Amino acid sequence: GKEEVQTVRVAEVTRSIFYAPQYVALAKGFFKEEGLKVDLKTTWGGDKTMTALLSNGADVALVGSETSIYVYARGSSDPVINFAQLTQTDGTFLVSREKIDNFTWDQLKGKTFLGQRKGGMPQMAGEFVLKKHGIDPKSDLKLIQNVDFANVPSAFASGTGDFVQLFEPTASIFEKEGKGYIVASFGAESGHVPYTTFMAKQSFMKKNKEAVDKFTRAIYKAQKWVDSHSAKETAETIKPFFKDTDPKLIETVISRYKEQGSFATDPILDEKEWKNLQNIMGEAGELPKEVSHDILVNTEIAKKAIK
Amino acid sequence: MGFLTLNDIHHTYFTKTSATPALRNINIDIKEGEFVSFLGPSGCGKTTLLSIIAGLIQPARGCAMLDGKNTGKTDSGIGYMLQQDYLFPWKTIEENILIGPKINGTLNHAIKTETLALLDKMELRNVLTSYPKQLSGGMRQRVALVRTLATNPKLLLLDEPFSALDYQTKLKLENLVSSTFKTFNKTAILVTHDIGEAIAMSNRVLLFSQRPGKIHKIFDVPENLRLLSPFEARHHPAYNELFQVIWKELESLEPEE
Amino acid sequence: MGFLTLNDIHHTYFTKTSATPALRNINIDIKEGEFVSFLGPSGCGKTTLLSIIAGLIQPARGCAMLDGKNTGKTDSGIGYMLQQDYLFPWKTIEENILIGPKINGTLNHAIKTETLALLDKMELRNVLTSYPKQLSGGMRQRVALVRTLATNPKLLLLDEPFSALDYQTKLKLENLVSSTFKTFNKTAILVTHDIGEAIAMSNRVLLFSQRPGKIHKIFDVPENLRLLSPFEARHHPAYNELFQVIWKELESLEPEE
Amino acid sequence: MNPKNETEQLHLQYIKRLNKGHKQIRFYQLLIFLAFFSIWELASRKNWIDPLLFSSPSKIWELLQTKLTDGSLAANLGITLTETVLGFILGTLLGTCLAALLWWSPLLSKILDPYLVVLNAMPKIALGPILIVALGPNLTSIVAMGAIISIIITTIVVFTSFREVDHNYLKVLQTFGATRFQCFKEAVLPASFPTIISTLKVNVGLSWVGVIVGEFLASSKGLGYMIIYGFQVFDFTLVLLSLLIIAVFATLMYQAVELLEKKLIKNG
Amino acid sequence: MNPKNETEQLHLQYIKRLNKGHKQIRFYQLLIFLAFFSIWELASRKNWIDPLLFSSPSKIWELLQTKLTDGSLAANLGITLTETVLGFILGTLLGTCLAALLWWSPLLSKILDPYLVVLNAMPKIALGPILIVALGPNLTSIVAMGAIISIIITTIVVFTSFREVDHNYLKVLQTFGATRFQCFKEAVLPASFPTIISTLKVNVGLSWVGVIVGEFLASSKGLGYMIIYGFQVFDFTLVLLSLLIIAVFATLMYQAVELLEKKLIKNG
Ligand SMILES: Nc1ncnc2c1ncn2[C@@H]1O[C@H](COP(=O)(O)OP(=O)(O)OP(=O)(O)O)[C@@H](O)[C@H]1O
Ligand SMILES: Nc1ncnc2c1ncn2[C@@H]1O[C@H](COP(=O)(O)OP(=O)(O)OP(=O)(O)O)[C@@H](O)[C@H]1O
Ligand SMILES: [Mg+2]
Ligand SMILES: [Mg+2]
Repeated sequence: GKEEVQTVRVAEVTRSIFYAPQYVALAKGFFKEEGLKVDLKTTWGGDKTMTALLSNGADVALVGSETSIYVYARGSSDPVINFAQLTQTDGTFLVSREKIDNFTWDQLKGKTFLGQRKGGMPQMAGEFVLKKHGIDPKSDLKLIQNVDFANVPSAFASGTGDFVQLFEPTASIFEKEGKGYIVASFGAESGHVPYTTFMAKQSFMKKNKEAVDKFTRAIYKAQKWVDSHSAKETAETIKPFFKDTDPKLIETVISRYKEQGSFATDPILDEKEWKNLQNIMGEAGELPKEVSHDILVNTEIAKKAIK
Repeated sequence: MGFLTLNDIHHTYFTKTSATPALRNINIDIKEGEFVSFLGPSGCGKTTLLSIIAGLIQPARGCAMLDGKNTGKTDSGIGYMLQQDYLFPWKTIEENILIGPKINGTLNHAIKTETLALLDKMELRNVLTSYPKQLSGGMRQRVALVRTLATNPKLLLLDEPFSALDYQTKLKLENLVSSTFKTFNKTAILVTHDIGEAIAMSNRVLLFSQRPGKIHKIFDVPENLRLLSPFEARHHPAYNELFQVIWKELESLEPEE
Repeated sequence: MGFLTLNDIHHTYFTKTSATPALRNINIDIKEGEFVSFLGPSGCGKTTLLSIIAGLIQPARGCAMLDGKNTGKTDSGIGYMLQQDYLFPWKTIEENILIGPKINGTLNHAIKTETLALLDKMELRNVLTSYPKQLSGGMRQRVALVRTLATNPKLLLLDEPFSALDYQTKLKLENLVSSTFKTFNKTAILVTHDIGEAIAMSNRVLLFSQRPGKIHKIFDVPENLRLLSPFEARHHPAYNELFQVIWKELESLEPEE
Repeated sequence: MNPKNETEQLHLQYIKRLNKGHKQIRFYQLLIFLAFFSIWELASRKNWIDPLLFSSPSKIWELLQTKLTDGSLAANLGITLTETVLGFILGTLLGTCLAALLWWSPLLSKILDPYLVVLNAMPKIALGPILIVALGPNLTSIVAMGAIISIIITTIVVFTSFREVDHNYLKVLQTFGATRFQCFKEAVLPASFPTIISTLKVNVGLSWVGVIVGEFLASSKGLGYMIIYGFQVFDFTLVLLSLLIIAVFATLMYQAVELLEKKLIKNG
Repeated sequence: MNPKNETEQLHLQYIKRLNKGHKQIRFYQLLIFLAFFSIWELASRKNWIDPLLFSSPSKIWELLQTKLTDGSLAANLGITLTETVLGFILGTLLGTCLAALLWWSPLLSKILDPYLVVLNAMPKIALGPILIVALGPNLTSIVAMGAIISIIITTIVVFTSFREVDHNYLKVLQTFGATRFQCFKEAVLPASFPTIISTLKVNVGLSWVGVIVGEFLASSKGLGYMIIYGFQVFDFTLVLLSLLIIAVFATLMYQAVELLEKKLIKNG
């Protein structure tokens, strides 16, 4: 009958409420409407996700844009192109062990700060924000950066650190359980960056132009949907993807992200955001080389999609 | 009453599903200095009886008395020699032969000198610092004998000590053991499957019946054989005669396979 | 020229650092139907010589001819029986005794019937479907004998086949093997450490000297002993005489440990 | 008293004592079991341990029931079990074949010897990420991980057992004129059968490790996934439930292989 | 010709043949080695394999040299080696002590039996994250991981060996009136020494696995960290370098333990 349904294999870096629009697109059937069958797989961690993409284990990766720069800098002949942005701020929060009513960043000085693991976007954004507030991560506080992403919350819960940089929903869980208190948002402080983006290999995009277009359109639909619906409705929709999480909690987290504008409202990754990303990476000493926007980002598709 | 008295000994091995009667109604009197052999079909309970005499197993009924005392207590003055030498492979020969006195805490200079002298007597020189595996089977069994004698036991139990040796070595060792025991006037019990060995070495041969082991018959070895060394005894006409008698008797006990 | 001719056989084992001369200058002629025993100190090369005769080892020099043909080729018509039975524990008795014909591809109904009849003759009934470990040592050695005879070999090599058995079983098996071989008029070579066994079973006893093995002396067993069964022979006066002679000769060969 | 009767009585007494001993042991085992879980529950309720990190038996029990009713546990368990069984069969088979090859060609075995040593010493776990690069983040890599972890050790153990088969068995066959292949078929392989079976026991454990680590690295289902996911969403009840289920099923599988070993080796 | 001379000549011929064989084997080994690396290099240069993912020997070699000069490799290697050695000694010691305890009290061993079975079957790797919760993200957890992975199997193997010590050795001692402790000291422990030493060989491999996985989870130094970090920043050259170094040092350690085994068991 109609056009053949194309399957797109997507590898996401982690299963997180942070990526709510993606799950909405799946749950609401936006991909299906476009004639796509999306096969979603979680490959824990940016490294594994990018590896999956490079080794043709996935067609599209949802992962931080910094990985595409790493790959390019190592001399890839088939660069990975960012084509649709999903989140536009950092997604972590500063959680304090003690309750602090009037938090200022100065209070971090001399304390132990349990950060994210070295080389990843959360760590770089974290250090960037610290520096922005005049704190030298090397000398002004004791920085712990040796814990794998998944183990950071438990390390903090078992007594390591005065402050911790946490993703949702753990930050909210900690607050709910009285284990810690959210005192600041790295997302609000870092400004807009291409934090999580859909990307694919150049060769794939050439060969599957239409599919990429359809994919981006579906994402855009979902972004608009999330933007125009309440946190509660969004939480309801994506619940099947978070079977073991309290629906109340999902709602809290979504509203927190919505408030600080973490969910991108369109898939366009503009040049300003790209500059900011490289700036942050440069500050952290992890930028292997400057890459211009037009090499690794394709805004055409996104622009076409939102029309 | 003799030097060693076994009084109405019964023993049964139990497992969850079975009860194996091993010994029934064993009464034996052995005089000091006597050399007695136990002969009997496989599994008739000979090793069990030695273990009971050594006090390693508590019999279900009856008791074993050595020199008027129950053998069940430690330091009972009994030496036990097994089928294989069971020298400790990680100990030197010296450590091996002194393990007995060391364990029961009687090790002193005198005992050490005595034991080493005994080793010399067994024609084992210059092996003190060797390890057991550097020795031949016959040498090892001689070392085991020295180890057993080191605590100067009143009674020696020998459970098929020569069965793992080749024929020539075995004949030589029989002579050596026999003369050593005669010299020290030791009382000994020898378990063996070899009728010839039993006749050649002992004063009396006790024939056990099939399981549960009972004493089936007792043969006294003629005086003239006893005075000979085992090797000579084997070539005496009286030996052949007794051999035939015991062989027939044993044949009648073992069921055809 | 005899049935089996060993012609000036030499053999040396090599390792990187050593050369162990095992056999020197072996010349033997064995007639058809003869039963010959090899006697000699441990390590003098008896097993090596059997392996050479069986064609399992190529000698450094010389050759072994059976019935005019070199023994080095497969299907040489030689049966080899080892010290232990080496029955395959994962095969039933039936599979075990038929492995020879199966391997050399001659297995057919006639051979099967014949082999099973032989098993019957060895007083082994109803064990066809048993596994080796369900049998006693003596039974297993008899099964091994049947297995060796199943390919109807012209020459049998027996490497200490009775040494792992207890004394009584050994005596019985000696009789059985001797009578079987006489019935089928087999030629056989028996390696043994037991002087008595050598005398009781064979027509000739070859005494080997210390390594490197040479033929030290040959003893002919008196006619009157040969006619007796091994068990009877052991109790004949001529037996004792020859025993003493060989014993002395052997003593003179073995170095004091 | 007649001796027959006496023996029977003594036997009865013996069995009574035996049963009493068994009961005592069972009692202590149960005691430890109950004590462990009650103390855990109590400590969690009284906040002696952090209930967020260490959850509690009752919470785990509840979660188990929900997971059982919605069928998701069965699905995850099924995946992991399949992967493990596949990995373990593959590892054993390939390892044994490799061993046969080495036995067949002494030259090859000598040439490959240093490589086998290196591959054996190498912690195969570290290869996990490379495997994903090579095979992609899918079931294949996970099964491959479960197999790779046991192949080399199987090869080495089985090859050693092939070589250590009593040469006298081969001698028996050679006197009948057996070829190398006949020797392998009639003696070497069956004689090594017990060793091969007992490597199964080791391999089943190794495959679990491989599969769990594989699932840590790339998966969307399975017990390893449940652990990683639980950590991700900080749901330690889920993590501990998965761990307990792994413990139970790893034990069951191990016991099954042990049973198999006993059955097969009985006639061996 | 005189027989002595002939033997010598034959021996010389034999040795010549042997040496030729050895040389042949060495040649093939070298050939495989060179072929592997050249094909890798070539495939990478010609883009038959993705040079980004599989790097190339020349790049790895360059990186090795930089890392050697700036000393960072030595530091990371030192950390990992220390952790591994600690974990492995700890695992072996604790396992042996536990085995001694079980031997000492047959009742205890019977009671704990099912628990040991479960702990043995359990893939200890899955406990890694829990360990970090319990001990914190530091060296202690990594060493603990390296130890835990080998304790139970050591306990089981050594305990089995304790129990399987030939009862006749104990019988010998008992006839001299030995106490249980004397039996243990004089017979059970020394007789099991070879088993204990050979568990060392297994444990050294297990400890590597434990430490690498531990470093994957929580570390800021070490070879496992280098692998994880390399992935993070897509430096596969670093990952492969770390893997090669692990292969080399795991092999060296294994060989060292094997050497120790040979030395110690010679007199055993
Ligand atoms: N620990 C045990 N538990 C149960 N049954 C046993 C035990 N020890 C021996 N038996 C059984 O008791 C019987 C007598 O055994 P014992 O070892 O005393 O015989 P034996 O006369 O020494 O035999 P052999 O001549 O073969 O050495 C045998 O049937 C044996 O199976
Ligand atoms: N494969 C081999 N490699 C090197 N040397 C060997 C080999 N087989 C046997 N030898 C040596 O050759 C000599 C003769 O060995 P062989 O087994 O033939 O002696 P034997 O007379 O059968 O001894 P035994 O009476 O102990 O069975 C011995 O010194 C032995 O150490
Ligand atoms: Mg016995
Ligand atoms: Mg021999």
